[in-house]
Amino acid sequence: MKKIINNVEDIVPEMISGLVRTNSDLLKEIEGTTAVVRNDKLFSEHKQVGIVSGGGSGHEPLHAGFVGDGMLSAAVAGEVFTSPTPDQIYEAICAVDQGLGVLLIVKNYSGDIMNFDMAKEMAEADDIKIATVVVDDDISVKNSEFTQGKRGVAGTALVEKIIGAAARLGESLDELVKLGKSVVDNTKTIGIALHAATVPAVGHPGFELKDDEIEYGIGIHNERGYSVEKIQPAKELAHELIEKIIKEFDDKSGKFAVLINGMGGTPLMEQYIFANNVLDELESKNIDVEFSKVGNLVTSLDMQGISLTIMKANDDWIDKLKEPVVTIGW
Amino acid sequence: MKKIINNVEDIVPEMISGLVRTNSDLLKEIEGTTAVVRNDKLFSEHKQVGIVSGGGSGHEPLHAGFVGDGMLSAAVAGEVFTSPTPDQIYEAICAVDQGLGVLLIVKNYSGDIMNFDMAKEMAEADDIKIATVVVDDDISVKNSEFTQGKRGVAGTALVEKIIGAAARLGESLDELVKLGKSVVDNTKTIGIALHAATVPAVGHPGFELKDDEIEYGIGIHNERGYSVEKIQPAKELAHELIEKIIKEFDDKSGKFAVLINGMGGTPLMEQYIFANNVLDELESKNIDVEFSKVGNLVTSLDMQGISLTIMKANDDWIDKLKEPVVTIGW
Amino acid sequence: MKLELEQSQKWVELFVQKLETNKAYLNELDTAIGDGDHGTNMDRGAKAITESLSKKTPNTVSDLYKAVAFAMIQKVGGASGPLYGTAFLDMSKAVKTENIELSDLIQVGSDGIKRRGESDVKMKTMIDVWQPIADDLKSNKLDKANVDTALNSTKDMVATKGRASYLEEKSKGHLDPGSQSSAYLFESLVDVLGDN
Amino acid sequence: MKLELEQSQKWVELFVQKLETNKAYLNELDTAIGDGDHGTNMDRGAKAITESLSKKTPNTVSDLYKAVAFAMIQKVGGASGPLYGTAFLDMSKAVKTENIELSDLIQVGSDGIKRRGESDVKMKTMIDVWQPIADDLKSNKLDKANVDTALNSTKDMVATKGRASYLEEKSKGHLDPGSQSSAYLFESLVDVLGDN
Ligand SMILES: Nc1ncnc2c1ncn2[C@@H]1O[C@H](COP(=O)(O)OP(=O)(O)O)[C@@H](O)[C@H]1O
Ligand SMILES: Nc1ncnc2c1ncn2[C@@H]1O[C@H](COP(=O)(O)OP(=O)(O)O)[C@@H](O)[C@H]1O
Ligand SMILES: [Mg+2]
Ligand SMILES: [Mg+2]
Ligand SMILES: [Mg+2]
Ligand SMILES: [Mg+2]
Repeated sequence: MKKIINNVEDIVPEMISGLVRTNSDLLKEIEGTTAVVRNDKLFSEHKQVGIVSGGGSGHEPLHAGFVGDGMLSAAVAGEVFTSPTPDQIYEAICAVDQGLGVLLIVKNYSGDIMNFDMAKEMAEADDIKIATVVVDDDISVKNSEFTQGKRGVAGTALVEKIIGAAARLGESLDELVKLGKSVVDNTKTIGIALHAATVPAVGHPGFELKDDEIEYGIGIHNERGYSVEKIQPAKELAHELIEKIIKEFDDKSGKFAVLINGMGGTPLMEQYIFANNVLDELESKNIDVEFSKVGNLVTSLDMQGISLTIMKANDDWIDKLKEPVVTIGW
Repeated sequence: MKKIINNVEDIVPEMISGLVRTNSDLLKEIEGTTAVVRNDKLFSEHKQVGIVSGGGSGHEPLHAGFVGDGMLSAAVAGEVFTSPTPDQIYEAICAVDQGLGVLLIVKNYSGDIMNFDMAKEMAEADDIKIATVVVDDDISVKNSEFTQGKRGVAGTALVEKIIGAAARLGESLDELVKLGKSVVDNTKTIGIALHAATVPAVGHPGFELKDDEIEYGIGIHNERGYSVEKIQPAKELAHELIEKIIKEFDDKSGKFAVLINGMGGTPLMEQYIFANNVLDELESKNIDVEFSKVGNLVTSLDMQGISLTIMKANDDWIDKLKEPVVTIGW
Repeated sequence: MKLELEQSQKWVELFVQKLETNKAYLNELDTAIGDGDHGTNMDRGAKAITESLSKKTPNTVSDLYKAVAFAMIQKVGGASGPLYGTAFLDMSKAVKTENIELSDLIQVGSDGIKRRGESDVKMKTMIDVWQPIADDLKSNKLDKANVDTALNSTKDMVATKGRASYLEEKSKGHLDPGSQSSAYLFESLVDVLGDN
Repeated sequence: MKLELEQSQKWVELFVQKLETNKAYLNELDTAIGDGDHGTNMDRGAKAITESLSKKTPNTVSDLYKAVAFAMIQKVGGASGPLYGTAFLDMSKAVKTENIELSDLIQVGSDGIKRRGESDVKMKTMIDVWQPIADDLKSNKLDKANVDTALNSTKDMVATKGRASYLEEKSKGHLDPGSQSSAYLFESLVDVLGDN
């Protein structure tokens, strides 16, 4: 393993320190934690429901890169691929509550769910109004009541954008929960990997793929997918992923938003080529794409790969996706 | 080689198409070329000197990702790692000239110099006022009158930002040339690679490094550097690169700007850790860093590595670096 | 049968040692069907326990378990942090208020995990070690063979909770990492009881 | 000695063929001391020449060279595009106005490259093939051995122009890719002249 790091144990605090020091107009660290909170003037001037997200590190710019006016109020960074602890989440909740309550945006992993729940219980003991939106957009995993259910992956960025815009506009905690649930229900993602990520503490890639193989349906923590196949041209990949996703939508009329997300080790060049094929394929299916975005938003360390998110949206959500924000990573 | 592409020959046009289609508010393609030009309303409303840059593809978001209000007016994309042709550059010049002249920002490679020169000659024949700023910030290459001289690398992004801000403020072509030369003279970069890039038409990495080796002084086209050494902790890397760069500045007082640039395959996590060490090291040397930025700005396909740019700046340049812009990649 | 303070301390100490020794192996198990960090997580927890106990030596069994619980909750994160944390927190409360038998104590821990994880036996999680061990203790036949049996039973299960559940059928054939760390916990307990 | 239209067409045709056949080898040479694309660049140029000539058959030698020049300038990019493009553009102009000898024609091309590249002999560039070949033609002794000698002379040079110059001393020991493609050009010329 070759990485630009110091001690493996110091990765997260050092990363957060680098992030905050190079963006001090925008962010500050919450003392004694690896959580960051808005540091811009507007934050204290403009009262709104606080929006807190977080999770394991290694998905940068998610979540800390989305903290700023119009998106998240604070973000909590756990160890690499490991949910943050309840006490850190609790500190972030306290740092952003302005009396109007706090919404937690949580990706659907047992660790995240449990740690955010414990933090929620702590905040409730302080009489802070608090609610949770769970993101589970990864359709490569079956959603059964007997399992953990679907994972939260790249769609999380779109959910955070829409909720963040709505919160800035003054929507109440209850309204935001309703909005969030509805957005999550209409957001579907599927991802592929060309090369697995190397978790620093492990030291080698999470799984091996041959020189001509890709893995369909991977998660953002090196979770293996549903099948390993020979790599195909970008347009075939786009076709295949779109077929899988589009089946999930009963109603294919109306407006859609699309996110082409790089996994961290795949250059923008390939992401744009793939985006071009995705738009071609959706056009041929008469799907009306009103918003599209390309880039490394929800990554998995140095994983090479890409994910495609499609959201059935409405005018209001499209507007909220397009609203300008001041963040590092959107 | 595993890449998300279709035919190797179609990489650049497909990439540009994906870029433009997912950012149509901001950019449009210049017909019959792989050059892009601003497509926002302000572009036609606000008269200024046109700023055109370009070069080989594979460095995204440079240059097309920096087209927008406050930065570039147009960008010309050549084949992967290959200068664009004079006719394409000429089209971009014509598309942005509003009668106040056009400034070309060119990275110092013989191919780029020659092709931009030919385009300049074509534009002069049309009586377009035109001038060139050549960026050569890479200090790993000796600057001798007997050689090609230093290369243009990540510092180009900072040069484009400052010139773009000055052009928006109404500076004349002559003033911009003077400004550009002065900025370039004060901008120094050095880069390291952990893993070479794979040029799609070649199919394998440009050079091989062992599992514990890094290459110091690489260029952004897989050009090898000045030495191969064992990888060290991020803080030693920061120390070593800063020692090399800081020697180039006679006067270490005053204000400085810093860019920590990812080469394409290195995740943000490592970039922020490195940034943290860079700021520590500069602090210990009493260097006053007034602007810092971290991210994949000037990449080399899927190369794993990082570069460090330090600019001796003044208040005016720092302001120009901080001014908001509307681009995909800054 | 009950555990006194000194025995409990020994128990925790042995557990901490095993976690540190087997960090790489737990990561390996978690790499196969999870995200490869269970060893790292538990090792971080182990170090936090040691640090906490060295700062303040607990005077009661309840305080000891509480220190373990807080170390796990505050330093581990992931799934295992709140799960072990909840188990030991509930156990800490139980030994404080009641004069509780060891078998009942482990049952309290097991129930805590079930509550926090919304899980139960046969889902290929640490419950598949905790619950059988609680049962074995009730019938007074805990030994290392029992721990092994419980642990190995997870091998052929299909996971329906935790990360491994994403693999569906493919989760079969691998030990559950959280069950392995729980096996270390109960092997340590057997060692302590054997010392009697 | 002069080249008529038909011979010139044959010359260009052979050059195009050699570029297409040796794309991978030129890339390989450029990978060692450059950025690995010289074969790809020249192959793109070769295809552009073929396309241009198939669209409009030139009626004069000047038109032929102009078509080659425009194909190189418009489709190749990089360093080699403007260099070959300038050489052939200058040669196109020279055959139009003067009744020029072949040796002088190649000298015109060589001078064009020097002007465009601000370069000269001994800098480990294609000039180190063009200039010796122009000299050989002047003394009427061009054959494949001469081309080989010129090409091989670049091997031990230290590059001071083009990308290879970044490698300084380390550029020694490798053939210059642009010199290899120029060698193909002049081997093709020898073939055409041999046909006489
Ligand atoms: N809902 C749950 N109920 C009980 N145990 C669980 C649950 N989810 C996960 N586990 C246990 O946690 C272990 C994984 O822990 P760890 O790797 O530290 O956390 P993470 O899965 O967040 O990376 C699993 O092997 C399993 O035994
Ligand atoms: N200034 C120059 N003068 C003459 N020839 C040059 C010059 N710069 C480069 N070359 C030639 O161009 C060749 C490289 O061409 P190519 O690889 O196509 O372009 P690039 O270097 O832009 O990738 C070199 O091998 C050398 O022969
Ligand atoms: Mg984890
Ligand atoms: Mg090139
Ligand atoms: Mg795990
Ligand atoms: Mg080249």
